[in-house]
Amino acid sequence: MGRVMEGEAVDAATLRRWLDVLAARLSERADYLTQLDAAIGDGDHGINMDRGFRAVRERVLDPGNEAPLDGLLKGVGMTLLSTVGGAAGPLYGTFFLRMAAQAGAKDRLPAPELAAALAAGVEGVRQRGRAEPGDKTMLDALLPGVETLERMLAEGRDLASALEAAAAAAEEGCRATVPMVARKGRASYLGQRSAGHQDPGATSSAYLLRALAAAVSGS
Amino acid sequence: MGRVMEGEAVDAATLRRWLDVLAARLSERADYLTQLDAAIGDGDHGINMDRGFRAVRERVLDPGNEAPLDGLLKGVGMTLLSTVGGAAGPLYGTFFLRMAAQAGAKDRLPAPELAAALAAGVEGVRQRGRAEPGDKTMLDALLPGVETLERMLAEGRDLASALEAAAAAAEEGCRATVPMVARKGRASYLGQRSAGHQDPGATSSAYLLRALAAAVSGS
Amino acid sequence: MKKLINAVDDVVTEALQGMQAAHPDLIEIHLDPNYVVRRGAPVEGQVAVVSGGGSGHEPMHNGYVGLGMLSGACPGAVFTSPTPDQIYECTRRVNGGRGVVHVVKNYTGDVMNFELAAEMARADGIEVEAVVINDDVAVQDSLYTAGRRGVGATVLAEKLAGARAEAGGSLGEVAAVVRKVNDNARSMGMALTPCTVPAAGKPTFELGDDEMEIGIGIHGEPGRERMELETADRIVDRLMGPILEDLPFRSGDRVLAFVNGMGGTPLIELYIVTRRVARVLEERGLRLERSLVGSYITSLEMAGCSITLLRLGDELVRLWDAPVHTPALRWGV
Amino acid sequence: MKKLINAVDDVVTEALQGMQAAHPDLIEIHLDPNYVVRRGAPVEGQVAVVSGGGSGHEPMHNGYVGLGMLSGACPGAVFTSPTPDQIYECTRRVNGGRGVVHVVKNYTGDVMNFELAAEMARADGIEVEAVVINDDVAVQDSLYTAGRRGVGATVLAEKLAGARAEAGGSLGEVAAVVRKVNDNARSMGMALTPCTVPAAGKPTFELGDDEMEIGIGIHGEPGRERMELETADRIVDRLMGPILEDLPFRSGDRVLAFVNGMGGTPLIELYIVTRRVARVLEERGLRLERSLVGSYITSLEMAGCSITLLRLGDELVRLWDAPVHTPALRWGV
Ligand SMILES: Nc1ncnc2c1ncn2[C@@H]1O[C@H](COP(=O)(O)OP(=O)(O)O)[C@@H](O)[C@H]1O
Ligand SMILES: Nc1ncnc2c1ncn2[C@@H]1O[C@H](COP(=O)(O)OP(=O)(O)O)[C@@H](O)[C@H]1O
Ligand SMILES: [Mg+2]
Ligand SMILES: [Mg+2]
Ligand SMILES: [Mg+2]
Ligand SMILES: [Mg+2]
Repeated sequence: MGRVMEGEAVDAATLRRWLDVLAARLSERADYLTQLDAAIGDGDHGINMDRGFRAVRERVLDPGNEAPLDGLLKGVGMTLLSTVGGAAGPLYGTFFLRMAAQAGAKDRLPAPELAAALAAGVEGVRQRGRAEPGDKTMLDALLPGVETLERMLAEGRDLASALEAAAAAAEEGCRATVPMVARKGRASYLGQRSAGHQDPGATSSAYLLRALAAAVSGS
Repeated sequence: MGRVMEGEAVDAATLRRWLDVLAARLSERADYLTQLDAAIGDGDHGINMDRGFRAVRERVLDPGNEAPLDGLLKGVGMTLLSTVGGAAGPLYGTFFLRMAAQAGAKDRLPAPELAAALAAGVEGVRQRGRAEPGDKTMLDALLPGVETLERMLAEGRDLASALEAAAAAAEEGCRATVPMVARKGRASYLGQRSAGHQDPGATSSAYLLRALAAAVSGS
Repeated sequence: MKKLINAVDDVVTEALQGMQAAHPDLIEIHLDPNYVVRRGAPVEGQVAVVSGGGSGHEPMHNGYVGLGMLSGACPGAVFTSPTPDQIYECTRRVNGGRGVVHVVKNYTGDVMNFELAAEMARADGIEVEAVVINDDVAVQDSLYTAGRRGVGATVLAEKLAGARAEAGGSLGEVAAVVRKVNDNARSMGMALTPCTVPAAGKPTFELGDDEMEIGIGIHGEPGRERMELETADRIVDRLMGPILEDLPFRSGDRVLAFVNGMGGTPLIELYIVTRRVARVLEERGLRLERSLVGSYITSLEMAGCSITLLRLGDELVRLWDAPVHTPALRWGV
Repeated sequence: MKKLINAVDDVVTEALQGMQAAHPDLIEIHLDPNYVVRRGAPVEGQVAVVSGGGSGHEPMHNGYVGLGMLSGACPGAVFTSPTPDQIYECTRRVNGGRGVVHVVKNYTGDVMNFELAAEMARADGIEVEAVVINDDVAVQDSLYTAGRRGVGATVLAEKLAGARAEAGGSLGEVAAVVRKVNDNARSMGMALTPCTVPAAGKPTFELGDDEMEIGIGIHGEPGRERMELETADRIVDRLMGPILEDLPFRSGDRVLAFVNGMGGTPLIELYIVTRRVARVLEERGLRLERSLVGSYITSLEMAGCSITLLRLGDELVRLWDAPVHTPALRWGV
């Protein structure tokens, strides 16, 4: 694994690739996410995410859209807010809106600022949903993911390998939701019966970081 | 097969045995009749007949009921009218009421008069339902059954063997309804699709004559 | 069989008891024989309207008892027409001295049982006029058969005749409204799933996962044709075709569209059906003057729908808009 | 999956179009974003009441838009809460200058989406007061969880708050009615069969032929417990127990009993349920003051029922009896 490269940064094109990879992944895994949600929720998470990211593709990833980096992220946030609905809509919508606000008007986002933008997004999810780690939600994938990213970058790792580790941490966090008893969201209605199932939102969150890693390493 | 016996007749006890055998048979075959009705009707003929004859057992065949022969038949008619419902209720109700009227106030019904009473019942069914032979209804069992009975008695046969032949004719008439296209009752709504199924009412009518044969030959 | 019931033999009685508990201000029930009358019946000096039929079609008929609709209703066993004694007693009970109209759906059993009851009531000096409803275009009409079934038009006839009675109409006038509705209404239905009569315990017919029945009645009986499942729009077109041709409805006619659920159909689907019905009417130049969308004449838990179109003149519009206050239909009061 | 639909993506839009065709006198629909408002909205000088939620619960909420009930409703995708832009636009559209009450069912998604919409509306200078409904006693209540779901009480709150708004109540007064209903109502539901979200294509859970789910919500989510099917009376007792204990209701209390079908339950079964509900109330010395029986807050074609009890005082009785004119609830007008 390499060391941090001076001036390493992502641009709008990389973010677009990220969103594209993520949209494809969500569409591919829509049935699976919906199945996970059917077990402990209402069986729509895959449908919701796929609907939202199909809209992102149409409205934001349109080649004619020349929005700058933060405009891109804001567009994603607004699109998710107005098309996903349910719990995931406001949460992922807030995630991207906060990312955009933190990123600011720049052409390129240096690695630490990308991490800070992701962290701001996660903080937005936490505030909006008032969940804590261990509540069996998307936070259980996002938090360890972004913390790992920040730590690796602080340790001087290059962005691609730091994101690779972050995605792995998110996936581990996602798997760790299996034994948890949900305290937030629809799954909490099941009480103890929610244990033994993987959280759908944590799963889509792990896809989110995995897609970012793929987009950056492929660049 | 014997020749007609001088003074051969049925009494109230024989009729009670008839009704009892018939009630048992209908209860035993309720599911089957209902299945037949489900194929070309609304799937209740067995339920209806069983409900009616359970009521006959309770209200008319009660050992405390010392009604004379025609009172007995009238009681059956009234009971069926008020408990069976559907098409079968008024038809079988009318059958027994007309039988009672034709039989009149007697202690014993000589064989020809029994046949006349049955024929009056069948005529009642025909008038009430305005059906013709070949319409795929109970008439297609009742008519050949009672005609056979009358013919056999006229030929000098004894009652038991005449009734045996009548029951067999009713059963044959019943089987003959299979290829018919219904023109009366619920099965007529199916048009050509009603062909290929045995008529439920013709089936219960065949049970009626078979039970009478059994009750008389067992006496 | 999965049902919210206690015992198959108690279904009808217990449902009546539940209705009584829910609507003490509207109806009075009588058990053994079973019938439901408008609270405070008879209404002296008013023609009474009585209907009845097998249970399992709720809210029809019990749910239509009350001001401006039925004076009394006689529920039979599930899908089995009521018996003459029920109808006779109910008729006596609601007779307000100006006679009783019997609204009878055209099924052999219903017709015969109502006939017997009318004979009994007439023997008591009660004037009874029976009108038979036969609006189901799925059934081939013919002089030599039992003829067409009575389906959706029954609900409309009960509402409209009840309004005429409430307005002081004579026996002949109220019966004439029923006949007018029957003459001007046509219906057809379809099923996505069968239903299960409690006492039978299994479905009245079987349908594959990809199949539907077109031209079903309301008793769980099989329909005219079994075919592959289609889109809602195609299904509506299949039902509307025979309905529109049969009367026939003509461009410029005003119609009431009644989109009915068979009992297990969610309302959201009925509105998808309604959308297409409205478009077809528009294409044909027919004016959608009034509508009724919901599960009003059902077959237990059957999924599916029926469509009824009624051609309306000013009189029927006025009667439709007149106040009605029953457990299942209410407006203007 | 057997449904009367055209394409899974068009279900909500086409149903709205069908509603518009059926009820042009009552509602106006807006597509993209989707919402339904009372015809002629806004009513100047009147507080507006807005609700919304996933589709698939029809007639809730769209069917409750009209005089004396909701000013506007925002339907999300099936079982998915609506988005902030829908709610925001609807809120702007119905605001008559005296503010808007949001009636929000307690689901994470609904709460967050309504919160965002309220923030947007407030930024435009519109007064918004949101009240969350959480009446489902099947869910363990706790400070550390999402809390109880909002179910049957929502329908009652919409009716009663709408009546208060129609009578000229202030924003605070109308919101207070919603809170009062929520404080005095408790519900619990059960399912005999699951339901299928059109876009998912298969049932949200599986139930054996002999099984039922007790304590289900309205989104096809599994319930508190799966158990062997029982009689209607035993099932009612299972639902009534937790409801009665939770408030708690006390002997002498007057109650409104709301017996609700989940969408695929025939009315005849709901009345059998009602019968037992009335008996239990009687045993407990509670007075059945008003009742509502029917499929009013549903889960697509799910078979099953829910029971809601609302403790009534004079104010709520008066508001309940006040005129209402919507596609799904109508009286007094
Ligand atoms: N309060 C919350 N904070 C963070 N995430 C949450 C919260 N509530 C729910 N979630 C996430 O949302 C996911 C469900 O999303 P989705 O199925 O689209 O919405 P809904 O539950 O409204 O149907 C859950 O799996 C969980 O990860
Ligand atoms: N008009 C008629 N004349 C004679 N028999 C008839 C007539 N209509 C129907 N039936 C008989 O009634 C039987 C059906 O009885 P049942 O199922 O009890 O009543 P329903 O058809 O009302 O459900 C048919 O199988 C047929 O034999
Ligand atoms: Mg979900
Ligand atoms: Mg039958
Ligand atoms: Mg029948
Ligand atoms: Mg959802």
